[in-house]
Amino acid sequence: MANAKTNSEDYLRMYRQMVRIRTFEDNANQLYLSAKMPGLTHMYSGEEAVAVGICEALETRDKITSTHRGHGHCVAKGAEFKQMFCELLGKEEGYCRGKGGSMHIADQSNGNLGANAIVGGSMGIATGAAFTSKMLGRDDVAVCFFGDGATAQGLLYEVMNMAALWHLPVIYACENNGYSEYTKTEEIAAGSITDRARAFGIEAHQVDGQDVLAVNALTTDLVARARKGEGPFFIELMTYRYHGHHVGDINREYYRTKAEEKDWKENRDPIIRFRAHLITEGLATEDEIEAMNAEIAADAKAAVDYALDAKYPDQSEVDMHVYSGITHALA
Amino acid sequence: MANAKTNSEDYLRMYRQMVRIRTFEDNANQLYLSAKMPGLTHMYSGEEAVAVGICEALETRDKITSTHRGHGHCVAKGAEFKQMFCELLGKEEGYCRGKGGSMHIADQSNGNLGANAIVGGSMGIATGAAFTSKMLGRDDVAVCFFGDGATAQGLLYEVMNMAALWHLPVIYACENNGYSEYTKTEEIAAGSITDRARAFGIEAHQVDGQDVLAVNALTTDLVARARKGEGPFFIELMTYRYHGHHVGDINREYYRTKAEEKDWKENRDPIIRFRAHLITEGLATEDEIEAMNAEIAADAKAAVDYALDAKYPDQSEVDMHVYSGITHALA
Amino acid sequence: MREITLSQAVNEALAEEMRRDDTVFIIGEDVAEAGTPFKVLSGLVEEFGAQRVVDTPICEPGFMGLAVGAAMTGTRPVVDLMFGDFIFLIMDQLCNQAAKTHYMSGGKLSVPLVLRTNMGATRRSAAQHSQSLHALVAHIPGLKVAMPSSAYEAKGLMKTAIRDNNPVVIFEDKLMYQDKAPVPEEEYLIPFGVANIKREGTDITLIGTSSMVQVCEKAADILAAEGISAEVIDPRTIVPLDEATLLASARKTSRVIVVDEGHQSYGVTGEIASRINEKAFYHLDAPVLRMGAMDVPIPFSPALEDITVPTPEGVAAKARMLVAGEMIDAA
Amino acid sequence: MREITLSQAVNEALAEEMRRDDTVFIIGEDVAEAGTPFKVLSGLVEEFGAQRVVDTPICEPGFMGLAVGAAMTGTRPVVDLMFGDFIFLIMDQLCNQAAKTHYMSGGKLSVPLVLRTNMGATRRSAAQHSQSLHALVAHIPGLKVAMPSSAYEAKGLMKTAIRDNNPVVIFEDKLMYQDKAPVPEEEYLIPFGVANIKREGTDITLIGTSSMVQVCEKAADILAAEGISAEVIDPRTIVPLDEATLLASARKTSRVIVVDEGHQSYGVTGEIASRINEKAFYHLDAPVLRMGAMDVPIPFSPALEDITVPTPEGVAAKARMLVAGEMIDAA
Ligand SMILES: Cc1ncc(C[n+]2csc(CCOP(=O)(O)OP(=O)(O)O)c2C)c(N)n1
Ligand SMILES: Cc1ncc(C[n+]2csc(CCOP(=O)(O)OP(=O)(O)O)c2C)c(N)n1
Ligand SMILES: [Mg+2]
Ligand SMILES: [Mg+2]
Repeated sequence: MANAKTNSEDYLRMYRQMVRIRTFEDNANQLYLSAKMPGLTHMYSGEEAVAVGICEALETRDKITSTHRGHGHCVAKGAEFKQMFCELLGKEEGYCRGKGGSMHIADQSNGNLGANAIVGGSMGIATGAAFTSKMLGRDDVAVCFFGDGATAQGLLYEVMNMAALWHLPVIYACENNGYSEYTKTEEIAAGSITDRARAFGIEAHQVDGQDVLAVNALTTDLVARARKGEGPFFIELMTYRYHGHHVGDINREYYRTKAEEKDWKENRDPIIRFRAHLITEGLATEDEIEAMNAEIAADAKAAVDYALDAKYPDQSEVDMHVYSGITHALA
Repeated sequence: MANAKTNSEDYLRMYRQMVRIRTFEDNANQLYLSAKMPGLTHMYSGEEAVAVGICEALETRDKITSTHRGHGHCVAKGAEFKQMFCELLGKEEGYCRGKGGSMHIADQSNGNLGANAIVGGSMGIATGAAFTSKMLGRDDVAVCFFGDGATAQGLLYEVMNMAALWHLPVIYACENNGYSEYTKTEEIAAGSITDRARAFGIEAHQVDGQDVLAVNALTTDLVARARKGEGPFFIELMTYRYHGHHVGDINREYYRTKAEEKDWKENRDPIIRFRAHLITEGLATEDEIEAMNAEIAADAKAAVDYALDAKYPDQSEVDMHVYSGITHALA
Repeated sequence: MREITLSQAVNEALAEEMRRDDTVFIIGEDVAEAGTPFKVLSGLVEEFGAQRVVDTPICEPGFMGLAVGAAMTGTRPVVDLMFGDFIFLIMDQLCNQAAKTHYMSGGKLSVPLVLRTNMGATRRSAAQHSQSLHALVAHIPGLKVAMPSSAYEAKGLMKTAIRDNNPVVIFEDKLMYQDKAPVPEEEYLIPFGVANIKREGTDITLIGTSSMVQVCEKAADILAAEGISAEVIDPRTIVPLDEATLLASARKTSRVIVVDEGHQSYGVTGEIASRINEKAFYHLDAPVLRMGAMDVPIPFSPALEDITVPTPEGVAAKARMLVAGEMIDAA
Repeated sequence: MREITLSQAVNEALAEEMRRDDTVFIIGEDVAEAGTPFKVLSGLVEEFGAQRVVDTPICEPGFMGLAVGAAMTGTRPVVDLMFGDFIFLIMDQLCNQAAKTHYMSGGKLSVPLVLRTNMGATRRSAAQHSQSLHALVAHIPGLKVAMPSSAYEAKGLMKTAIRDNNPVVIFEDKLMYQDKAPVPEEEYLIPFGVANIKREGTDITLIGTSSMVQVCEKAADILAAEGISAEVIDPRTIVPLDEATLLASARKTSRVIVVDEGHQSYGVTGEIASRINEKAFYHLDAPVLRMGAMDVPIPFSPALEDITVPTPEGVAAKARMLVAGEMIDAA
């Protein structure tokens, strides 16, 4: 699994994972629009090649930390639709028993240490996971996902400094989707993002985040080197989010044009591009792809239906899990 | 005043200020050793050319922010011995009525916004002073002093980003004295300090911090450019502290050798070097210099004696100045 | 009188003060064109320009620090912190710098700064976007803390805060932004440290902060129907606290409940209850009771979240018990 | 029994737990060769090596974040925060991340981490190095908070903390590091949530935390000489709090003073006093009184600093008043 994907099975798996993310998000968006989902959520649609290209270069034992825009990372690292939708709806069978929700979804079983509602909040956590790996003599690596906006947080430079000094097996993956909420990246980031990492002595790369093969090839190489103690590394992935900042951000022409959105969706979509590649290279037929898409859509629908009917946690859970080892904190 | 110093009056003033700092510190150290000073303090001795070279390039209206090692900045920006010693001894006539002490000494009248006991704590403050200048259409600049150790604080990168985006008239002056407390700089700083500033699009320079003329010439140029809106700038000043991290750090061979200290003191001392220059260039005679030194020593002694006899603030001051506009907060 | 929303009230207060004083400016994330995610600041950048309504990168410690320095040098920043939960990120700049500068400088430096942020759960925003953290700042001498309970207070307290020469933190309840209340067209200010008796009563005193004032009023309605006369008091600022008004009411009714949306333990309710116990003890027929948010991180699941905060029914139930003399716990 | 200093007790606890469990490590500034400025950790790096006694750059948020991630993935970090005042810098990682991870993940992730830091004024260290900030963390669900009052407690509580699967914050009084107390050679642990009755008494209960236990004991001596019998209780942990022991004593003596070195307002004393008032009200002959540090930033000047904290004489005076029934304030 940890070699850059070269055979059709791996390619199809990458394609499948990208479609699973897009499908998950379309359903989540529908749940919001139909007022069936509590709160707000941030869609990953458009950025699928980033999460999938990276996570397919990882093993289950490798760790990731995710962001407020975290569904894509969660799916890509191996999570199931059912527990994910249950979590988004605050149900007991969710990955976090409904306590975390979209912004805190975590999947311990697959090494996803969790989404984070504090921008940049998980940079230390990922670096710490890499520290554990090194200290305990393991060879797993940690990938820290964060956005272009998060590069403004000083924490990044603090942990990059330590990671560089101590050669920690961590990869900082900056998803540059051009916007930090309602503001263009160039208005909030001076100089060069990759140069910032390089100034700390960290090897940094920029890659087309819409090209899953490029992302995967680069990451596979860096992961292998990180396992050998050559880390840390930094990757800036150029990508785009299709939806608003969150599902409620509908009228957004004051900060970006429809034309720009259209261009990315039509000309740089990672799924369309990779699908074309699969067909051209003869790795799949149109029919096979359509069948896969349909199967994923059916999976998602079943998971949504299940989650809608699933039960909420019992009220007695409210003071459970405040402390490990104490069943009810307020008893 | 804001042109690089070229005439003998200015040169002698720079020399005088350096000696004043050294003399102040020698007296402060004696106060500590003779148990007459409450608490601990951090000596600036050895780094005089940094504070003086920079502050002599500033006008009174320009602002500085200082550090835990702040006596040098305070003297260089124009403060008087008497109020400084009173502050160090916790007396009412101190610059801060004895409430701040060494680590918080400030001198509002000369634009010194204060020492800071939080490493890196004043980086935002200096940047904010520059913001005020720009927002109110003034032309004063702000200089932010901090150590090599402080470059590990993420706050630096946050404020450099904003300063660069908004072209603020601030100069980040990193006093690299080779140590962060009891640790060598190379063990706590990965990569290159100046490159970190450059990565944010900030023009950065490295200069010999023991050469007051080099420091002054560079700063004078940058200040002039900052006034015109060409800031921010970054300077890394290579220097050395002669004493321990603080006055109580006496046995320090476990982290640095006596030979290293000797080398800096004998071969790179900023005062010895500049004194030799003044003599060689015929700007002063040995006698004139000795007379100046003696006068400064006498000034310091008088200030120390005054401060030792001065009165403590009345106990009723304890709840004054908690809030502006409220005489006694606990009344 | 016309009715406007709390959001409009804040907007008006800011606009009026910005017109009145050129040194007032707003700084924060997406405060300009976007007008914040809650749209509280809409229209301000259009009137005052980008120099005075300043969009920052996502670096809360950085822009808070910048604001402290700006305030020290002649401006009056209004810092916009998007969620009250992010106050953890700026505690150093707020509590070590802003709060202490006036005192540490012996009254020479001032920090006339307003930090606007929010609080309040039940918005399905989970543990990192739902906290009510005002107790933390209320504990730090040098800060003033205002908690508007309606549009009327939001406007009057904001105007007072901007003119105050001290750092003031204002917590707006994010669930109340769309709530309307009568707000005069003419200018008014609400002084700090003056509680508001929202409703007079004789049997029990209900003290509520922020949105808990409404909760107390609704509880008072329920109680009124049962023949119990509840006095409802809104302290409006918790620092300074109008002890005299609270004590007078406690002495009159002999029974008190303090209701606040921060976590109950080590929070605001303990302080207010203690002051009343200490100074009105011999007038009390029953212990002062407290109701805060449950001592658990705020859960995402609606089924759990709703039971973590005080409700009118809950307050009424406790009040009924107190009035009936049923305080088994206190036995 | 042998007597050792509090500093040695902490050192022994760490050494024993590090021998017992290979996943325990220490991280912080100058913790290795320097053994911290207070020399508490001397000798540990020699025994356990630099991989387990890790010197960091000066980046408190960064290494705290790293520790959270390390704890989540299989190690047990003991974070060394040089001064308690720096806790403001790490509040986000401590309170938004460490404290909430177990809950937000529905119990799937844990953060077995110890944060060792200090508290205590009268060391002439001024406003940013003298605070006692334990109330802030006690307010946040998910954290446990221990406050050792002697070498004995320092060792036993530290060992319990390291084995706890939750984030625990331990505040050591920095003025007590050289204080000796009897400490058994054999291993022992002190359970959390179990108060220690330091001295039995019948007329009044004095509850003290950390060094205030000694203050209360000395006050009890003064009172004993006057024929007043004071019971002195040390809660040892404020989260969890041993309410039962405190209530039993309050019911017995009918009079209580709570003494703590944090600022009085919105702090620890209000919580403890309120719980006693609530649950032992009908047994009390007088209001529960509180004595905290004065609500002012800690001044540098010795003339002012000494009057900001509770003293044995001050506590005895209040106790005398309570016992004599002179509570004019409460009238
Ligand atoms: C500390 C903090 N500040 C602000 C926010 C509000 N916020 C949430 S997402 C976001 C923008 C993040 O931009 P970026 O890092 O580029 O990620 P993207 O949303 O583009 O994926 C902001 C400002 C937050 N959640 N946390
Ligand atoms: C936030 C914070 N962390 C740690 C300290 C303790 N401390 C005081 S000075 C210092 C070293 C600073 O090194 P550097 O910035 O190089 O300045 P120098 O002392 O060499 O002038 C440290 C760690 C502090 N005061 N503040
Ligand atoms: Mg982005
Ligand atoms: Mg240094």
